[in-house]
Parts: sequence; C-alpha cells; structure tokens
Amino acid sequence: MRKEIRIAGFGGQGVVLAGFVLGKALALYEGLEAVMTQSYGPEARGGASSVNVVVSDQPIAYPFVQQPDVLVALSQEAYVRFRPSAKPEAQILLEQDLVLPQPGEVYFAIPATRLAEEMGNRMVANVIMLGYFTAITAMVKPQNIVKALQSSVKSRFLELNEKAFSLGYTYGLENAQPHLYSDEKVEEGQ
Amino acid sequence: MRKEIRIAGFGGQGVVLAGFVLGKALALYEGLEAVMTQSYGPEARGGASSVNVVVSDQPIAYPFVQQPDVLVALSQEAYVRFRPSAKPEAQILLEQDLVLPQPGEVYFAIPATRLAEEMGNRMVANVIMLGYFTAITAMVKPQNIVKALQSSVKSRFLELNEKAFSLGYTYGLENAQPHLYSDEKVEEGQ
Amino acid sequence: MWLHMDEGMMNSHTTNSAIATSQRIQETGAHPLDALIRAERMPHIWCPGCGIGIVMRCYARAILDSGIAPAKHVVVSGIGCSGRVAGYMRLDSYHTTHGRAIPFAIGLKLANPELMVTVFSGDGDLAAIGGNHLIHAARRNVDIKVICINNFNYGMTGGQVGPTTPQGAYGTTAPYGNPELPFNFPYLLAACGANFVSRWTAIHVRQLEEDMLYSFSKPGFTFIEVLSPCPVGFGKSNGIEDGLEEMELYRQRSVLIQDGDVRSDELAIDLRAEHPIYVGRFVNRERPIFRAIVKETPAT
Amino acid sequence: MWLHMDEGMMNSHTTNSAIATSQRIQETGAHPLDALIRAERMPHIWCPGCGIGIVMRCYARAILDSGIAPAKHVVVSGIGCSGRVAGYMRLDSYHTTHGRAIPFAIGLKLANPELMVTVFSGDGDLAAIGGNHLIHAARRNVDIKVICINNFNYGMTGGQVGPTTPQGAYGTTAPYGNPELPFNFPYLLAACGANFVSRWTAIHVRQLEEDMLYSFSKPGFTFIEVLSPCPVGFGKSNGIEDGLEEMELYRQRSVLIQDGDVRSDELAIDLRAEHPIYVGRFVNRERPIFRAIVKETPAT
Amino acid sequence: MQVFTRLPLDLAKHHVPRGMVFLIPERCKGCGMCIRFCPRQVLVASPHTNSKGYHIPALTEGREGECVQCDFCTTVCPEFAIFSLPAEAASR
Amino acid sequence: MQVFTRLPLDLAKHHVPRGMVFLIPERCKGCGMCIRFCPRQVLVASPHTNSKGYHIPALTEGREGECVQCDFCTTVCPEFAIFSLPAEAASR
Amino acid sequence: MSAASISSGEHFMSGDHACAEGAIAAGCSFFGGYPITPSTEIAEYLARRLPQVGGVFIQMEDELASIAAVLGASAAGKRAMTATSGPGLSLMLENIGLGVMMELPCVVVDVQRGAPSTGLPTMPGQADMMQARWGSHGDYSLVAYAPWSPQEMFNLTVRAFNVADRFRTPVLLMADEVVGHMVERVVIPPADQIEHWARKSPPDPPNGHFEAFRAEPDDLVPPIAHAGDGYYVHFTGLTHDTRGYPAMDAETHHALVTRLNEKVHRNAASILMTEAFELEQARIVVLSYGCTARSAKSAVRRARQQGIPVGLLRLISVWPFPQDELAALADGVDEFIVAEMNLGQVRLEVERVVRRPVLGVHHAGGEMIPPDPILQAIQHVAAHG
Amino acid sequence: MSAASISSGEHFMSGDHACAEGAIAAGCSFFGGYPITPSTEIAEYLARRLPQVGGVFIQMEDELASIAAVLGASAAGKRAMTATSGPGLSLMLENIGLGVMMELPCVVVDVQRGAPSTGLPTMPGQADMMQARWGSHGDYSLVAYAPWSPQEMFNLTVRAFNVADRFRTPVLLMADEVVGHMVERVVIPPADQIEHWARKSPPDPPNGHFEAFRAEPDDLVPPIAHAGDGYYVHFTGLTHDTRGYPAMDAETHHALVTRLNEKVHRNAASILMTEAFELEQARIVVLSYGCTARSAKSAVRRARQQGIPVGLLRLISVWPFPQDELAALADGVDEFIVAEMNLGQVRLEVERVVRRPVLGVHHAGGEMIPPDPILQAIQHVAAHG
Ligand SMILES: Cc1ncc(C[n+]2csc(CCOP(=O)(O)OP(=O)(O)O)c2C)c(N)n1
Ligand SMILES: Cc1ncc(C[n+]2csc(CCOP(=O)(O)OP(=O)(O)O)c2C)c(N)n1
Ligand code: SF4
Ligand code: SF4
Ligand code: SF4
Ligand code: SF4
Ligand code: SF4
Ligand code: SF4
Ligand SMILES: [Mg+2]
Ligand SMILES: [Mg+2]
Repeated sequence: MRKEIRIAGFGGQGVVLAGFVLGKALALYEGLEAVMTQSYGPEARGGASSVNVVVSDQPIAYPFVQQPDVLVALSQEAYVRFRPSAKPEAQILLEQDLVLPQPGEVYFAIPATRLAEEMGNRMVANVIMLGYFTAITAMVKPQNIVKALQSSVKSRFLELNEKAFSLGYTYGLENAQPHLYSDEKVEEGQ
Repeated sequence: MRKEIRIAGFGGQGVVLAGFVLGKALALYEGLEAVMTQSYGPEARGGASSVNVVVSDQPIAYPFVQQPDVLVALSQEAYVRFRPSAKPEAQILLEQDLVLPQPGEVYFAIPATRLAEEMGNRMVANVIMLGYFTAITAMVKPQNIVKALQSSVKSRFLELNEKAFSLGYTYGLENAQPHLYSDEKVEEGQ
Repeated sequence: MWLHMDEGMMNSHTTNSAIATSQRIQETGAHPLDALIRAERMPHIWCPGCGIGIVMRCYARAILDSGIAPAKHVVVSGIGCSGRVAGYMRLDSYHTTHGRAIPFAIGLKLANPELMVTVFSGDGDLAAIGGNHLIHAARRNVDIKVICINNFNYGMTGGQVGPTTPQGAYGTTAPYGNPELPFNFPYLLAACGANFVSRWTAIHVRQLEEDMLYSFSKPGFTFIEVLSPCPVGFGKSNGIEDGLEEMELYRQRSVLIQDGDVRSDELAIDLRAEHPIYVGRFVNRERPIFRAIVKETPAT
Repeated sequence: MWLHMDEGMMNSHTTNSAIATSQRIQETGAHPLDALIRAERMPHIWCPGCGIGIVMRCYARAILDSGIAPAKHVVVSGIGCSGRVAGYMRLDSYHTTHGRAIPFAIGLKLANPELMVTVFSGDGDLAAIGGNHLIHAARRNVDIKVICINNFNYGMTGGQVGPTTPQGAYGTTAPYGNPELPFNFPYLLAACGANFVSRWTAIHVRQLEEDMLYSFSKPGFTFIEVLSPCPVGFGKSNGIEDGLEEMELYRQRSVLIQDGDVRSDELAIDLRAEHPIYVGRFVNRERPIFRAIVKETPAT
Repeated sequence: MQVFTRLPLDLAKHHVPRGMVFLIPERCKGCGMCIRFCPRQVLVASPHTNSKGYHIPALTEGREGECVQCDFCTTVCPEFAIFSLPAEAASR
Repeated sequence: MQVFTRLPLDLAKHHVPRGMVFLIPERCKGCGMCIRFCPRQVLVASPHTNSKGYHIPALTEGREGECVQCDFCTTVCPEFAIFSLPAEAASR
Repeated sequence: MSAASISSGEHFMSGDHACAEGAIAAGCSFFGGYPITPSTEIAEYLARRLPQVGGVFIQMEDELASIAAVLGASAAGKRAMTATSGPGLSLMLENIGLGVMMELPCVVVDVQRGAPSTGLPTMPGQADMMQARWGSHGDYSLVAYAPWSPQEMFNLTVRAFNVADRFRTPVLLMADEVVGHMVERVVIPPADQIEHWARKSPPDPPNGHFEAFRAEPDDLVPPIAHAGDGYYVHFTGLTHDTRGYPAMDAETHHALVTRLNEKVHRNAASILMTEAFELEQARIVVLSYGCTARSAKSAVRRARQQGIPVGLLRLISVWPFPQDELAALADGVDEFIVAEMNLGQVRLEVERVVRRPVLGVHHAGGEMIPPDPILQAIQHVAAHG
Repeated sequence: MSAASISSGEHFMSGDHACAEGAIAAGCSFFGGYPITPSTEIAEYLARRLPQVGGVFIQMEDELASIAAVLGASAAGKRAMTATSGPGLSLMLENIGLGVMMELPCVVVDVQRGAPSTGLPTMPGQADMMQARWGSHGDYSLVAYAPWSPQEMFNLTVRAFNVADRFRTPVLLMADEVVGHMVERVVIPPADQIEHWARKSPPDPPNGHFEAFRAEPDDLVPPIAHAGDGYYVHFTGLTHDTRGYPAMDAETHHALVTRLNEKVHRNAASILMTEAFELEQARIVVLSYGCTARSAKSAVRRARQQGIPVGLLRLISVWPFPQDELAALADGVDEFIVAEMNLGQVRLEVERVVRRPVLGVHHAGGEMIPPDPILQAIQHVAAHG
C-alpha cells in the first residue's frame, strides 16, 4: 500500500507544518513508513507552496509524489496547478472560500480560513484543514495527529492548535459528504 | 653535441643576466639550440643563485643541467654546492677572490668583483666573468655576446657592460692557463 | 492529461468583485517605466512589502532622467533577492556570483569606459562575502556606482543574520540574538576612500532618485545605501509586522545628518530601538580616480 | 660521488680574518631568546636589512614578558615573507594559506578561549587577499591580536605593488608607478570596530614590545601596524638604498600622533615624499567583544 | 523613449480630476504602500483579490477625484503595479 | 624560563665593562643595523665575512669598553645574531 | 559531549537536521559556516543546538573564512564542521587542500544542488562528485560519503567525524537536496551506542622529541598534538618534513604527497562502505549512490520481479573509490549500469575499473531520477546487453 | 591590436614572457590578476606591455576578483586573461563555472607548481590537471592546453584566445613551472600570420528579437552581444532559457547543461591538438604532455635507437580528452605508458579509454621527470609487457 498526499496553497498558509505533522503521525505513531518532501523555489515566498507525503507499509524508495491519491488545495492557484497531476479519482479537499473547483469535480470542502478567523487566528487554518483531512480520509488516527502536534508546535500555541484540529476534525465528521461542482457561483465575500 | 653550463653565485651577483646573455647569444646568433633554466626558491634571496644553460646543435628535450661541462662559481657556497655534480673533468671558472677551490682542483680564475670595483661598479662583475668565460671556453663568439648584451641591458648601461665584457675577455686571453690548487692560503683582504 | 485547465481560470476571482465599479482603479496592462524593465518577467519574485522594487523603480527613473542612453547603462548584481535586480532591468545586465558583482563591474567598466556601470546588490552580497571587493573598489575609487539594499539580513536564503544585522536582533542563524556588531557603511566607505556615500531608506524615493542621478554625474566610486524592508527575512523575526510598518518606522525615525560626520556611533542602526536613523550624504569629495595606465597611444 | 665536501669547508672564511682579535666580537652559539624561536632553523630566509626579524624579536620578547606560558601562546600566519614568522617561533604555530590567517585564528581562539592567539602576517596577506577577514574580525571585535608587517609591497613574490603601496611608487607590476591609492590602516580598522589600533615602525622596538604586551592584556581585536623595510621588494625600486636607509628614514620622519584622529589624510604614508609618518596609538576603546553564545552550560 | 505607448487608449473617459490612477492588477501584491502613503487618502484596501490572492487597492469612496497626481503611489509601489498620470494626459 | 642556559660558560674573562656584546656569526647578514643604531658607536663594519659572504660587525677600535648594555643592537638585529649582556652577568 | 546533549529517540526529521544532530551526537563542538541553499538548515539548526551543548556556532563572512575557521578549531583539538553547497564548496577548495596537507580532521557537508554555477539553487544535483575528488590543486585523496536518507545523514555524519579524526583527514559528506530536505523517521541511538574513534595522541608528554608529522608505519597517520598542548608544533601548507618544517625539495615532497594519498588507501578497510542488494548471481549490476540509489533500488526490485538477474551496488562511501571490490565483482557480471544525477562522473571511474562500456542513466539535475528510466535501462541491457 | 604592437621577430624568452607576448599578439586588451609564483612574470610583463598597446592592466585584490574582472571585461567585448598557479586556480573555480554558464570567453593560465596546498611554490608540478577538468561544481566541459616550450606558450596563448572566442568558453592554459621559467628561442610571426577567430556576432542589429542564449544548431554556440551593443542582454549563472532568463526547472537545466557540454565535444575538431612522434608501427605508446613530454620524447628517441617499437603521443590539448583518437590508436598498440608529473591523473583517463592497465611514470612534483625513468619504463614494458 503506497498512498500519496499533496497539500498545497500559498506561502504563509502553513501547508508545510500540516504536512510535517501528518507525516510525523504516520511515521512515528502509526507504525508506517512516511516521507515528506517539499518543492522549493527562490520564488517560493508568497507564491505557491506545497508539501507532499508518501505513506506506505513498506520502506519507501522513491520519496516523491507523482500522482496524489489525496490533494488538499488551500488556494485556487494550487488547485489549478496540481489537480491535473492528481489521480482522476483522487480525494480532493478544498479550502471552500478560496477555491473554485472545475466543473465536474467531486470534492470535499471546508472554510478553514474563515473558521480560523472565527477562532481568532488565521494562522491555524492549516491545522483545521488537517483535522478535516483526518476525518475525511481516515488515514491516520486523530490522537496520533495530536501527539505529533504536541512535539511539533511551540507549547504556547499548543492549546490553540489542538482546538483547531478538533474543530476541523468535528467539521469533517459532520460534513463528510463530497460535493459535485457543476455551475453555481461561489459565494461572495471570500 | 650537448654542453651544459652552470653559473652560480650569491643572489645579487647577476648570474641570471650572465646566463641569459650567454643563452641568447647561443640561441639567436650562433645558430644553435640553447635553453636557460634557473633554480628558484623562496630562500633564493640573498642565498644561492644559479643559472643553467644547455646548448646543442639538436633540439633540446630535457632542459636541465645534470652534469655541467662548465661550472662558473662566483661564491664559495656555490662552488661547494655545485662542484660535486659537475663532471670531474669540467672546466671550472672561479671568482678568484671569493672562492677557495678544493685541493687538486684544476681551474681558471679571475678577480671579477675586484676588477668591477676598479671599473667603478661592482654590478658588472657578472659581465666581466662572461667575458672571461667567452675567452676561456670559446663556446661563443665575443661579438655575439655583445649583440646579446645590446638587446638585454638598458641602453644607459650598455657602454659600461661592453667595457666590462672586453675587460673580462681580454683578461681571459691573457690568463688562459689553468691553475692547480694545492695548499697555499688565499690572499688576505678578499 | 485528465483535464487541461488554462490560465484563464486562475483569473476568475479578479473579474468577480464585491466593489463598486466606481471604486475600481482603472486597470491597465503596462506601466510608464515598462520600457526600462523586463515587463514580461513581472510580477517579480519579491515578497509583498519588500522594498527592493521601490528602489529599483528609483533606479529606472534615474536612468530615464540621466540623459545617458539606456544602452550605455549596465547593471551588475550578485546573488540575493537584491541581486535579482539585474534580471528585471531592461539593460545589459549581469547577474554574477555571490559577492563578485563589483570586480565583474570593474572589468566591464575598464574594458569599456563609455559605459555607466551600476552595481545593484544586497548588504550580504556586497559586505559579507563581497566585502573585500567593496573596500578595494572604494580604495581605488574606481568609477562604478553602487546601490546597496541594506535589509539587515540575508533575505534570499531565509533570514540569516549578516554583517549589517544589529547586535541582539534575531535571525534564523541567531535564535538567541545576533552576537555580532554590525558595519557602519558610511564610516567604512569613507575610511576606504569612496568619492560619494549617502544613505537613505526606501521611503526616501525622491532623494534616492536624486542621488542616483547625481552619482551618474559624479566620477569615481559612489555608494548609496538604502535601508529597505524585508518583512519576511528580517521583520518577521524582529517584531516588525510587515513592509508597511518598516516604511512607517523609516518615515518617523529618519533624521537628516548635518555635518556629514560618519564616525559617530549614533550612526548605528537598530530598528528595534527608539533610535534616530541618520540619513543623507555622508561623503562627497574628489579623490583621484582609478584609471588604467596608458603609456603610449596604440600605434593604430 | 666524485668528491664529498662537508659543511666545514664553507666556513673557512670565517675563521680566516684580517681583524685583530681584540676587535672581534665575542662569538657564541645561542641567543638569549633562542628558547622562543626555532633556533635550529636560523638563519631565517629574510633578506639582509629586512625588518621582519626585528619585529619578530619584539614579539618573542613580549611573549617572554607576558606572564603567559609560551605553551598558551599561538601564532598564526598567512603566506608571505612576513607569514614565515609562524615557522620561526617556537610556539604552536600555523602557517596557513594566503589571506586566511585571521579566520583560522578565530577558529582556534573560539575553540579554546584559553589560548592567546596572535596573527602575524603581511600587508598583502592581511589587507589584499585577506581584507575581508580583516574587516569582519575587526567588526566582530573578536579577541585575537594582529601584528601586520607593512612593507608597502608583496615581498615574497618579488616586489609587486599592493593595497598599501603609495600612489606613484614603483613595483614589478607597476613599472609606470602605482595607479592606486593605498589603504590607511588605522582609519580602516577604526571604521570597522577594532578595540585597539597602533602604528609603529621597525625602529620603534620599545614601543612595539610595549604595545604587543599591552595587546595581550587588552581583550578584543587589536591591530599593530609595523612599517618595515623591504629593501629587496620595495626599497630597490623606490630609491631606498637598503634596510638601513629605510630605518633611518623612519627614525627621522616619525611623528607621534597626539589626538588619535585617524581620519586625516595626513596619515597617508609616502616614503618618497618629505612627509611626516604619524605613529602611535590611534584607537584604544572598549567595544563589546565577540563571544560564542552559551545557552545553557552543557549538562556534564 | 516612448514609455507610455502601451497604455490603453480609452482610459478614463468620464470625470477628469487633476490626477488619475492606473493599476496593473496582476502585478499587485497587496502590500498597501500606495494606500498608506497617498497623501490624499485616495486609495483604500479592497476585499478584491487578484489570481494570486492578493488584495488589490481601490479608490476611496468619495475621494475618487482627490488625486493630485503627486505620484507617490507610483514611487512607493514595489511592483510597478500602480501609477498616476495627469488627468489631461490620461484622457488624451 | 631558562633562556640563557645555552650561552658559553667561559665568556669574557678579561676586562669587565658595563656591557658586553655577543655575536652568532653564521646568523649575521651584515645589514649594519646594530652598527648604525648603537648609540655608543661600539660597533663597526668589518671586512670579515661569514660563510655566506656577509660582512659581520666588529668592535670599534678604542671603543671596546664603551658598551652601556642599552640592548639596542639586540633589538634591531633582524637575525637574532647579536646581543648584549651586562658585563657582570656575562662573566659570571 | 555528554549523554544528555544527544537527542536519542525517534524523530521525524529532515536530512539537514539529522546531519546537525549527527554532528551533536559525534561531539562536534564547532560549526563555522555561511548560509547557502539547500544546506542552510544545518547551520540554522546548529545555531540553536550548539549553544545548548557548550559548542561554538559562528556564522562567518564567507566560505573561505568558514573552512579556515573550521581548520583552526580542529587545530585546537575540537571536532569541527561546516556545511555548504556547490558554489560554497568551490570556494573552500583551497583550504580543503590545506586541511589535507596539515592533516587536520574536519567534516565538510555539501548538500548538492543543480549546477554548474548558481544553477538551480533549490533543486537537487549530484554533479559535485568529481569536484569532491579533484577540486583542490595537486594530488590528494580524501574521503567522501553519500547518504541516501535522513537516517544516513545522521549516521554518516557521525562516521565522518570518526574517520576524519582517526585518519587525520578532511571528510566530505556529499548529500543532495533531496536527502537534505526530505523528512523521514530518524532514530538517534542512546549515547553509549554511538561510536567514537579518537584522534591519536602523542605517545609522550612534551619532551622536545615529538615530531608532529612523523607517521606511524602501520597506518601512515601521525599522532596529533593540539594548540596549547605544549608540543610547540608547526603546521604549514608548504611541503614539510616529519617535524613539520618546510622542506623545499622534490624528495620530501614526493614522500609527503605519496604518504598522504597512501594513507587514505591503506586504511580503506575502515573507510569504505558499500551496500549490496540482490547482488548474488546478478548478471547485471546497477551502481548508484545518494538519493538516486533509492530509485535504483526500486528499479532493481521491480526488475527482479520481472525475473531479470540484476543487483544493486550502493556506494555509501564514494571516495576513495572501492575499486578492488568493484573489480572483483566485475568478474562475474556481464553489464554495469550507473545511475547518478549528473552527466556521468562516477560512471567514468566505473568504466575505468570494470574495463568495459557502462550504460549510464544520467540527468543534469533539478529533479531526482525516478525508478522508471533506471528500470528501462535494466530492461534494455537485459534484452540487448 | 595593430601590427606595430606585436613583437614580431626572434627572441630568447621565458615561457611566462612568451605567454604574455602571445596575449598581446592575440589582441588581449585586459589582464586582471594577482601575483603568484611561478606565474607572476606574466603579470609583470603585461603590466609593462599592455599600457603600451592601449590595453588595461589591473592588479586585483585576490584571485576571486581577478577572474570576475576578466569575465566582466569579456562581457564588454574584450579579449581578457588572467594568470595564476594552483592555489589561485582553486580560488577561481567558482567563477570559472560562471564563465562556462554565461559562455563568456576568457583565458586562464595556470603555471603549475608543486602541490597540493602551498606545496613547493617555486618548483614544478603537473598535478592540477584533473582540477582543470573537474574543479568547479557541476557538470561542465572546458578546454585546456598544455604547452611544452616557451614557443608553445606563445602559440597556445593565441590559440586559447581563438578557441575561447569562437566557442564562447573559458580556456585554460595548463603550463608548469619548467615551461614558464625556462628561456628558449621564441619566434613571434608577423602580425598578418597570426590567426584570429572572431566571436560570433548577432545576425541583426538590435530589434528586440535577439535571444542571447539561443545556440545555433551546427556548433551549439550562441552569437554574443556585448554590454553597450544595445541588445539589452541578460546573463546569469542561474539556469536560464534561450533568452538568458532564469528558468527554474529540470528540463531547461538539462537542456542547457547538456548543450554546454556538448558544445565543447561537438567542436572537438577545431579544439583538439596532439602531436605524434614515431607512432607508426609503434607497439608501445608513451602519452605525455607539458614539460614531461620533453623527457618522454627524449626517452622515446633513445628507445627507438635501441630498436624498441615505441612512439609518443603528446597531448597539446588535454581537455576535452581526445578519446576517439586514443581509442583508435589503442587498436594497434600493445601497451601504454603515461608520463606526467603527478601521481596519476591523465593516466586514469587513458586507462578508461584504452581499457587495459597502463603503466604510469609519475612523480609528485618538485622537479621535472628526466628521460631515464621513462626510458626504463619503456624498456620494462618492451621486455615484460
Ligand atoms: C558562494 C555562495 N555562497 C552562498 C550563497 C547563498 N546565498 C545566496 S543569496 C545570499 C545572501 C544574500 O543576502 P543579501 O545580499 O543581503 O541579499 P538579500 O537577499 O537580503 O537582498 C546567500 C548567502 C551563494 N549563492 N553563493
Ligand atoms: C592564493 C594565493 N595567491 C597568491 C599567492 C602568492 N603570494 C604569496 S605571498 C604573496 C604576497 C605577500 O605579501 P605580504 O603579505 O605583504 O607579505 P610580504 O612578503 O610583503 O611580507 C602572494 C601574492 C599565494 N601563495 N596564494
Ligand atoms: S525575503 Fe526579504 S528581501 Fe527577499 S524578497 Fe522577501 S522581503 Fe524582499
Ligand atoms: S623580500 Fe622584502 S619582506 Fe621579503 S625577506 Fe626580503 S626584504 Fe624582507
Ligand atoms: S498620485 Fe498621489 S494623490 Fe494621486 S493616488 Fe497617487 S499618491 Fe494619491
Ligand atoms: S503599492 Fe503596488 S503592490 Fe502594493 S498594494 Fe499598492 S498597487 Fe499593490
Ligand atoms: S648594547 Fe647598546 S651600547 Fe652596547 S653595543 Fe649594543 S647598542 Fe651599543
Ligand atoms: S644587525 Fe645583526 S644581522 Fe645586521 S649586521 Fe648586526 S649582527 Fe649582523
Ligand atoms: Mg540583505
Ligand atoms: Mg608586504
């Protein structure tokens, strides 16, 4: 079993931390093999940012993601750029307010940024998304993500992050049905 | 015919110029092949200085002097250091006031420095020695050395150098007999 | 490929707006200075709020005003965010190796003295790895124009401290605060021998244009230091929210020097302290300029 | 081999003398400072009249007087005639690459702060190829002691001009006179941040010993510039007959600075001109010293 | 040099203030410099984003005609994204 | 540190002036510094050369006893070739 | 370094960080460096870690200074390291030569990126391999390891320090951007399970007889005395005799230079590291190293599944080149394939040693070679070889 | 450069001076350098000569600056050169890589001395040969010539400028102390007999369509526009597309790097230079270059006199390596001997190409290898080979 996950968005949206925590949970607490890679660029700042996680029950030789089984897109640019390389049948998780999927797309969506702002900190949109991911994909146990969070974020931010994770996870449990995008306009005020 | 000549002395005695002029005369005006080499050293300054000329009627592959046919020594140190590597039967030309040959040595000698001082410039001892060399060895025509001097020394020093050369040359014609060193002390006030 | 998406899709949000048309700024496709930049490479790579673009605009403007044909202006950069300027100016432009812009520029200038050669690079490039060339070029007083973006850190590699970072400031290689003291550029360049040295900040756009223009007319080694926001590399770690805040801070704290005395420790810059930031022209003098020796005109 | 000659023969002249025994200086085999030098390597390679040996003697003397065991003194040199000092001092001694003595010394010092680390090298080594390390070490005010032999040229490679050669002076790479302006060491080092800067000449042996001794007790970056005759590389091409003449010239022209102002153009040195040579202590201050950060004492 | 030739020709047909602002939206990175440093508060942050997600500036309601063409927005924009022209020139 | 221990023990038995000069002849390069800078003109150039051909210094005739042990010869000799000692120490 | 300072345990860690932890675990107490992508994270990590364990972190003004400071710290007896990428390595070469000549142990990490010149700063390459072997002027040999995973970044950093100290030589860790930046599980063993090979000390306390460059005949390694130890040693980059004194003659030079080279080869048994995968009865051998070896392994596994008798020889140490091992292997093998992210560097050495044409799977860099082209090469050779 | 500025005629001249005269004859008008034994005489000579012919001489603060200034001067359209020895070459490597990447013609002279490190500054070596090939990071190819006489110092300097300009590449002149310092007859031809290969100019005047890095398919060399010509070119050490603009992707990188390498090999016919001596019916071939080839020739001559069927292949150009020529030769030859003043560098390439063991006559440097050991090697091979 080899699964490829890509999480992509703007620089500053914290996709790297999300991928790191996910990979750590898989590699250290799920007893699986996991490897995380990033694509850098001098243009990385402000531009696109993405993180890739490969997980397997076997040692992983080739560490890169070629055809994601799961694509998490936190920005339109990320979605447009990475959707084509994902498997047609890939699970697509979107930041609902920032991404307008293509016609015919079957996808899951959460307004992670808005929820984060409601929590008082835009910065945790990534962890909210991670919670959502955990609920939707069931690839990793939520307690293992929490464990990974504990050893990955500064202690003064831990509580906030745990809350954000729960929020996203709960949201995911409650909104686990995929959407089909046909033609309707995205809501305003994104 | 391959002949090896080594001219050696202190740094500052002008042995390099002497070798250069000799080599130039041979290579450009005698129609022979000639190559000049030096041994350098960070310690070259003030210490030993030597110049080597190989002359041949054939192209010269190996440019270094291994067993000089002619050794010109302008200092005791040079004589002591280089005599052993010269051919036993080599022609030995010495600065008479500065070099005390070993017992049994058959050699030619000229008080080049003293003659130069008498001319009013210590610096031309080298050219006096070159004149002497030309007379003693007959390896090169005196007019070719003069030609080489003309294109090698600054014009304001040319006359002086030509005079020095004649002086040494004439001295050589007049004192062309070798000495045999047995036991007598060198004169004082060297 | 499963589904081809075109660039058009990416613009969907721009054309979908909540603001009244009357509030919309008139959109256009080109900028008045586009002839001087490689507009086809816009947007550039610099972060939002980065000051380099502001300074580059001043440079473009000064070139336009210089009366010297752009074809005779040359820009040479080293490596760094600031060093990317060479890639964005529509000039003969050389993006060299880290630290070596100045000697490359010297070769260019001496080989063709008709050219107006500007080195545009960063504090790290010019003063860390390139420090030796900087001091020697100033000593020789060779006729090149240097514009130095001082953003107090190595922006390109991610916010490490460098030789202009204030002591105590944080950086990715100084998690406990920078243990080193910074250079004072005007003092250093004055000591080396530069003909002209001024310091401004990215908010001093008029003065920058003016000094760049002046430097084109001033023979010898000229050096313009520009304090410039790097919100991502420096601001973030040092309590400066964004580029705007740093620009504000420059507006509020800048004090024009009067006597040009470059030695004062007052000149030290520490953005975190309530310390005036002295700006202005520190050196403007006429020392002999380095020129290659000509012994006799070639017998052509 | 045809005939073996032993070293004995080479000394024949020494034992054969025209001077009366009463005029002969008592001969001996050792020097009072031999314990501090590698006496087995004497005579050293320096030319007759070269000043480096004089300055090295001052250094040996200062070590002796320092009260710090010689085993805790370390000397680091770069490449050049001056750089050979490391090979002649009976200390832990490192003869590094051209220009890199200072960073090597910094590594040594930080790795073992108990050591008294002196960099002894030449003007070319320290200020030409090594210039970047010099200015950064001074900026950091790192605790190393630099003794710089300034002989206005690259002696080792045969008298080329360098960054301290006066404009107009001749050198093997400046047959028409040096087209460049020289550095002013005190001004440069003051601008960078050194704690202590003095300049003397090879005739100021007492002051040199004193300042070397002082520098051992002065934390931070200290720099002692020593103007020193290089009759072979510099004197010869510039109308200075020999080492003696240059020493005389230093004796006659040296003027002790009073106020320590390092900026004056008067500080420029031109041996050929009838210009005073300002010597003395130019900088003596207490700036923060670079120390490696210790976050918590290791849990040993 | 003809630096203005690539401007759209049908600029700003309606009201003619002293100065007029132009924007190349895809260059904007929403840094807010133009907004903050406009001496006349002509510009304002907008909720509107370009394709990269940056909030581009808009005209302040009610101050659309206040531009004095001081050009400060032009000079502080790091992106060559915004500039002003004399209204007459722009409408020519 | 015992830096004097390698001195010959039978130095200068006869007349005891205030200072006494010593020379390591093979180190001398004849630069003349000691001669020029001796404040008492104790030293003089000699025609005598060492094996490298350098003219080593000698004592000035008639001034052999004038050394005041100021040590200047020691300090200006680039070769660690000459030095002075207090005559008493030297004769100890 | 005390046990407490080592981060023993399981981590999810990038290769760069694992390298830094390896340095801490090896007792490295000096880092002098200059930032450069993709190695910067090593410096950044050590800037935080070293002050916690009593070590020294200093960011130098450039790479020339970095390597010089590292050699200085080594001369003072400390384990010292720097990290860089190709452009920085190019600047360090002169002083790497000094390290060889002075026999000063040190570790230099090159996290390779797309090259030549500034190239692709954030993307991988493996094209500095020959530079690692030949970059400094003159004849010399040094040791280079090529990790293929974050775990190996840790392990080989420890190993590099051990080899450097034991044999008094600079050791290069030739990583690449893939391995430096990828994040994987890294297990840091307890302190007492971390090997430590010490520098050889002078046999006697200072007595005036110690010759700092007299090598011992068995291993050709001279014991080392450090600054402050009281031996009054002299170290120079000039040709020197056994006392360390400059000796300007061809004989001494030849003796010294051949010893320095021979030292590395004589001790190959303690230096060389290779890994064999499916080599038994292999008629085709793929040779690879660093990140590319991951794809090579995957390709070999798939080819074996297809019944192709192919194996993988992974070079963990690349220099000195394991020529005896390879020559021995060559006897029973029909075809060699070399996969590396450059235009053919180690392949040249393989061709020389196996004396037959070798198929190369090469790419100039920018992205890791995936398993497919290697598998295709294997299939091609199996079919036409 | 005008005819009057060329010192046509017969001279008795050192190799270093002949090299400087070669530069003048080639129309070099920029020298930026830093003194180092045994190359310093080149700089000193040009310091006098260049100002006489309207050229620029500048002594830079170090070698890093020297090579950078040379590239800058080349970008301005001038023939530019620097000269150094091993330690300086080590410092120039990063920017030699930049020269390769920017395709800026230039000539770098390395008068090799005893190495590694400071080594034997005043004595000869040939141990920077592999450094010349591999010293900078990344994959690249450049051209290196190895003169064996002062006359060839002159000739090959002219040639180096021609090749550099014609193919937009740095060219190394790998001399050695023997050849640099020895003084021999040097004949400088009249100006009109000195070849001049020009740089390729853009086909059209500036019209906005010139792509500064679009290579022409036949020779893979892009025409060059210089600073001030009005083309607004961009040159970068980053991976770039045909316009010269940075392009951060593996495809562009691979295409660029392979073209740059291929450029040198594609044009080998105009670059390579070898000299054959007694190669007809030779069963044994000695391969050598630089000063050592003089001894090799003498040894071969003597061996022939003894009836041994031996010949000499002298490499005048060493890089790119003449592998086709050598491989062709290998068919008819039993044994190869390589003589070089290092511990075996070019020998490795020979072994690779001829696919058999090769006897090396090596010495680490300090003195020129005399004919005798080479003759002995020939005799040995003839007897036991
Ligand atoms: C030889 C070398 N060393 C290191 C680097 C990595 N590097 C690239 S840019 C940079 C620092 C740039 O700092 P600065 O010049 O201040 O520019 P900024 O990005 O801050 O504008 C460094 C260290 C490099 N490219 N080359
Ligand atoms: C990298 C390098 N470049 C050049 C040289 C040649 N070199 C040796 S010493 C020297 C100059 C020394 O000048 P300085 O430091 O003033 O010492 P001095 O000989 O004058 O005492 C030079 C250029 C070298 N050894 N290494
Ligand atoms: S990192 Fe700093 S300097 Fe670089 S582009 Fe971003 S803000 Fe500007
Ligand atoms: S060349 Fe100059 S510095 Fe060097 S030893 Fe001779 S006199 Fe001294
Ligand atoms: S031109 Fe001046 S007034 Fe008009 S919008 Fe720009 S900054 Fe404001
Ligand atoms: S200054 Fe430029 S980039 Fe910044 S918000 Fe205004 S238009 Fe956009
Ligand atoms: S000690 Fe003083 S007085 Fe005596 S010889 Fe020396 S310099 Fe002259
Ligand atoms: S100072 Fe020293 S070297 Fe000079 S003459 Fe006197 S004893 Fe000899
Ligand atoms: Mg910066
Ligand atoms: Mg000097």
